[in-house]
Amino acid sequence: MSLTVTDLRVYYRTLRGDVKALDGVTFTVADGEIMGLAGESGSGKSTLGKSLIRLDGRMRHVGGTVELDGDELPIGDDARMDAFRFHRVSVIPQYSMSALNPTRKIGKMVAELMASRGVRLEPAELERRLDLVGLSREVLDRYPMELSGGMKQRVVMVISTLLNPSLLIADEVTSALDVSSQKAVAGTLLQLRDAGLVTSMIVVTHDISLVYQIADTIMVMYAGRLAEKAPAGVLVTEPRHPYTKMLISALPEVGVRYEEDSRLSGIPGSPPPLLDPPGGCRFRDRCPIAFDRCAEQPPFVEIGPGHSVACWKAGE
Amino acid sequence: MRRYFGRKLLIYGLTFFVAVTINWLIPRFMPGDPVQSLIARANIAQPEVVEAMRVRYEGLFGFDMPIWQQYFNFWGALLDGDLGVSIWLFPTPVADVITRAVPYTLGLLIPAILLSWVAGNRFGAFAARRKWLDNTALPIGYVLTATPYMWLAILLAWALGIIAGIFPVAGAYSYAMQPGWSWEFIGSLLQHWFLPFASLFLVAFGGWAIGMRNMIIYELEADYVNYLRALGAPGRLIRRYAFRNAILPQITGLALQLGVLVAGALVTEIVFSYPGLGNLILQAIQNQDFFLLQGTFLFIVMGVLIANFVIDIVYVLVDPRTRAGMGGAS
Amino acid sequence: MTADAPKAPEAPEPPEATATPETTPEPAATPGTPGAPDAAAVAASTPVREALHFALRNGKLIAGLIVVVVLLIAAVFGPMAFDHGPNEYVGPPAASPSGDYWMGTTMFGQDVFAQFLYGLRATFLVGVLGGGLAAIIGMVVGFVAGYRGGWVDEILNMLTNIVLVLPALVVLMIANAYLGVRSVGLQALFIGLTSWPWAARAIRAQTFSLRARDFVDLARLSGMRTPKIIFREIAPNMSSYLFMTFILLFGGAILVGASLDFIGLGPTEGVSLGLMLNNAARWSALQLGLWWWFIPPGAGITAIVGALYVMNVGLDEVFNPKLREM
Amino acid sequence: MLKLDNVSKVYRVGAFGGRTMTAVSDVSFEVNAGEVVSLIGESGSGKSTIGRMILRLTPVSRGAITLNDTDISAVSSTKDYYRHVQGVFQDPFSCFNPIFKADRVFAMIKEAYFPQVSAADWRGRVESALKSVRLDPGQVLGRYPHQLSGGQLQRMLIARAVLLDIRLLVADEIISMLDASTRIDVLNLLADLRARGLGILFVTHDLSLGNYVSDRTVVLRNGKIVEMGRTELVFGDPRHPYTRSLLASVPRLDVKWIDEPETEDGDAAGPCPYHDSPEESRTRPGLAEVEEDHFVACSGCADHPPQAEPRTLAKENA
Repeated sequence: MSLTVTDLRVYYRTLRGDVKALDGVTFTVADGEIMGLAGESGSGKSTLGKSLIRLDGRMRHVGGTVELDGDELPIGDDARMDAFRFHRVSVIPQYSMSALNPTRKIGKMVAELMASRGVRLEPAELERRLDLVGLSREVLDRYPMELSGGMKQRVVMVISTLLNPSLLIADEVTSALDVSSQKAVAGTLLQLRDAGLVTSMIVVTHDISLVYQIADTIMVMYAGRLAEKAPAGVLVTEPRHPYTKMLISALPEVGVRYEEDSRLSGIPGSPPPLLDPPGGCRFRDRCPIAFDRCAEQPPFVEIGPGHSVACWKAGE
Repeated sequence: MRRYFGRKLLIYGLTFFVAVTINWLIPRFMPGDPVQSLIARANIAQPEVVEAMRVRYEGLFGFDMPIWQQYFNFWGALLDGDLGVSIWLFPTPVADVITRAVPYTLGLLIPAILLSWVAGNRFGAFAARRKWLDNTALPIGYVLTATPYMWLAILLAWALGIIAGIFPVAGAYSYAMQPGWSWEFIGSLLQHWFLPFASLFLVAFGGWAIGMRNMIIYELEADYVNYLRALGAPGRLIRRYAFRNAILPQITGLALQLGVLVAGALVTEIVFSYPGLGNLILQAIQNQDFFLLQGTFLFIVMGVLIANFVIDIVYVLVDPRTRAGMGGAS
Repeated sequence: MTADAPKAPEAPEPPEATATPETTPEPAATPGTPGAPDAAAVAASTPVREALHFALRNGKLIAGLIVVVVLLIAAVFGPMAFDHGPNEYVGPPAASPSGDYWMGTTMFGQDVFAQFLYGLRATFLVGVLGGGLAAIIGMVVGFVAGYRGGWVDEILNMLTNIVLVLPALVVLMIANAYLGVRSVGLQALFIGLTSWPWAARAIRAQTFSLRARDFVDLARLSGMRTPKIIFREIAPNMSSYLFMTFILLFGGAILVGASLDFIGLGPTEGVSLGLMLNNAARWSALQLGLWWWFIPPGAGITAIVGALYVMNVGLDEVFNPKLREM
Repeated sequence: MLKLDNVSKVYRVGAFGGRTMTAVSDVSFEVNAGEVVSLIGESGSGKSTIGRMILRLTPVSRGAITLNDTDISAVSSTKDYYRHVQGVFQDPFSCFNPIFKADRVFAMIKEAYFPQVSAADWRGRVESALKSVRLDPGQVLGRYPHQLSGGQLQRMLIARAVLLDIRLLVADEIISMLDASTRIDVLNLLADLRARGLGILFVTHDLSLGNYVSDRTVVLRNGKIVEMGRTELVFGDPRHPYTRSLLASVPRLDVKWIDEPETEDGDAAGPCPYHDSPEESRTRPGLAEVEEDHFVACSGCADHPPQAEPRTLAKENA
């Protein structure tokens, strides 16, 4: 059992009070698993991704635990968390293009970073990993501004996985890319796992069809809570949560064409405010099958092998 | 690279051109007969001085000539190194008067600029580290940088010179001494040098410290810092990187501040009757010695331009991005 | 004087950064759903009210503002309390501070307190007029250069750089020295004409980045013309920045004015804080120990300028969410 | 209605315009009334530049763009031009001036084009325009941009455009920044507008979106058209290797990439199927009509400038 998250709550502090961006999530990620974490903006997916490695200044760990390979991650304690970062948990940030110090050559920066973490780095190993992502070793002698955006992103991928972390969080790494680059980046993520450089991975994304291509399981979040988690194939073909269903049916797949009488439609309404969310199921207001019981929060229960849903009607 | 420096040199050339033109233009804007009124205002008794002034002004202005000819004559005299004769120290050539004063000004300015820059940046970066330090150091920095140079000079002279009696408050060396290379004389030089230096240093120090503190705070918000933090890099490494990146705009800032620093040195010299360019300017103004004033002005502009160019070169040497960008790699 | 000009948000001028908007063909990539912080989903109050909320809680801003306002009131109304002019010989010479003369008298028996209050007036006037003029020139040059780009930008940039490297105070010395009669207004005019370049640069950079925002294109698609777009779309967006620029120019103008006065190139009539320092130094107040003659004017200048700078930091924190302390 | 005739865009790069860069070269296509044309390309393909040229936000370097047979650069008043041609852009948040209320975009239109309309009348028009894009006026009027969602803002921008008497709408990546749950609704709006007789140029990098809504498709690469024609033909039977590799890169929910055989490379410069010899392709380059309303640039002769990032990445990983 690689990662176990139990009832995690992380709030944002704002002027008007706490924004309950992550309000009690419980799940596990197995060794070797790539889990896609999908959701729309405001769903809490990025908050979840960030809170597993570094809470930013406004985020506050309110409750719940995170366990990685049997050790509890002190995610609310920035200083104690340092021991885990990079070695055990690592991240490919969304801002990969600007993640490298502009005034240091890549090779020197990597060497200084490793030295600062007390790790000796074999040059041969570094080069092997550059090869793996298709970079020549000359990039080590370059400044970031001399590399293209995609090269920088691959450099970041190599750096983040240098210490073979148990868990890698890839935060919206494909969202700013063209389709062909998306495919290549997704392929590289798979390679990192297959080559054993990372044990398991959480791929945070807003694009279910993309994450379906590489993920073993997909977890869908809505308004700070989990909606559904299932093996990728199951989630896409047999979604049980009404939100997941509507989301998937709103995707214009290749080959689907607009027709006057049978056009696709989105989900009406908008997510509830997280500053003071209503009780019960948070999807209730937009849900076509909501009923009285939805005023009570549905538990996130397993209804099939590896398939959990938070909906009272999921069993039907 | 050549293109970059070519551009800079063009700007400096144009600036010099503008400075000379200002020099030529301003007396002509004066109402009435400029030569007559300048001579009248100079209020000089000796007839030979009045005559010398008249000859020079008429030669320079040559009002009977076409205007472009007047302008070219002005440049011609300048390029010959002929800045005229000082009225105040008649008949010493202006160039000689300036040459005598320059070492004192440079002796004050260069150490004050370099030391305040280095110390201010270090201190600013240090202050940005801790909240309480930031909150105490910052107001001091603001008070220092808001202080008029001459006022701090007066305060120091009064407190350390007059009241405490530690330092002399006038001149560059004791009047009782003959300039020479004796230890005693050098000691006297240093003693007289210290207060003007200290007041220049302190005001500039405040400015650099605040600038650096602000830069560092912005740098610490940068993506590369976030990434390093996410990888658990120690604060030491992060601060080192942030400092290195923040120092670059501070180099540009140094170029921008040169004019202000020079002006500060001038008024500080006046407070301490320090025999540099500032004192020359004061004397020139009080004695209506316009040749000396113009000469000093041109000299200072030249100095600032050269210093700017030196800073440009340093910047290119220090910032890898400019080198990479100019090497034609793209 | 402008060591702390708001250069922080502005990158060091890259040598080849002459790319006009025309040379950036397309957005580098087509971002997907922005990873905006999840918290942004919360509806917040209006921008103005939010700024006000932080402004009222910002110690630096409030403290700076109080000092400036108190001194401003003293400058505007203080002189009315005297039935004599600042330069009249009203008391015993070289008297130390007392109940009659709060700041003592000069060597010639002038009331230092009266001079101080009148001087404050002149100092504020130079700051407002000089700083205001510099702000206007800086805005015009910065907006036009940043918005138009191309050769207009090239030429204005050249002009800015030339004025930037000319040491302003030294130019002012030359100009003022030739003038027989000098007034506060004329001094402010000259200061304004020489101290705008860094402001123009900073505004240009800001305009440049705002210009690339889609709402500018949308304004064009709504039939708006360039000047209108600058004043109704771009300028309001950087109003806080413009205000901060003005504050720094204001402080800078005061310092330059004081230096000119001190050299003896101040206004030929009346009194100013710099002129008081000039007189004190000229008549050996130092050697004679008349500290009440030279401490107040310098302290006055430092207080105004320092308070302005501190206010500026406070404003920066109010308007820049990243710098706010929660 | 709108016609591009050998349109090119050359940018001057460097301090004094020393170098040039061709962003769009010799592009010709048409957008007719009541038709959605999707312009598909990756970043750097010049697709947005074409949109900006049509909107007169950037001048045309060579060639001509005509609207109903009038050269658009000949319309002296841009204001008159924008009465008929409007645009909606990628980032709805950036389209709204953050310090003003969102409905200011309507006020700007009124001020410029309908100064004589009474306030009450105008409000009625705005509300009906909002309803036509399926927005509740009460929910969006009087709000600041940051209080609204991307989908709401984007719909307001479409409503703003239809307040004018527009014939053509340039929709530049209008849904790529929206959440998946509202994307399709905005896309459907384009179909509604088409039904009202508007011509729409839908610029996108997402093939499935283009396929969903458009009648005709233009695929762009490095500023050149590689394939165009009726959407069913281009997507159903893509001829150019680049189009095929683009299609294969689209993530789908019915197939996984790993289950698919590796697709051919978009750069493959095999024998040209439309020209008899390489010599001929050099002397007679351009688009060949492979069937009715389906044009393809032949892969053998389209000169590919060294491609930037995406291609090399794919190759190195292969």
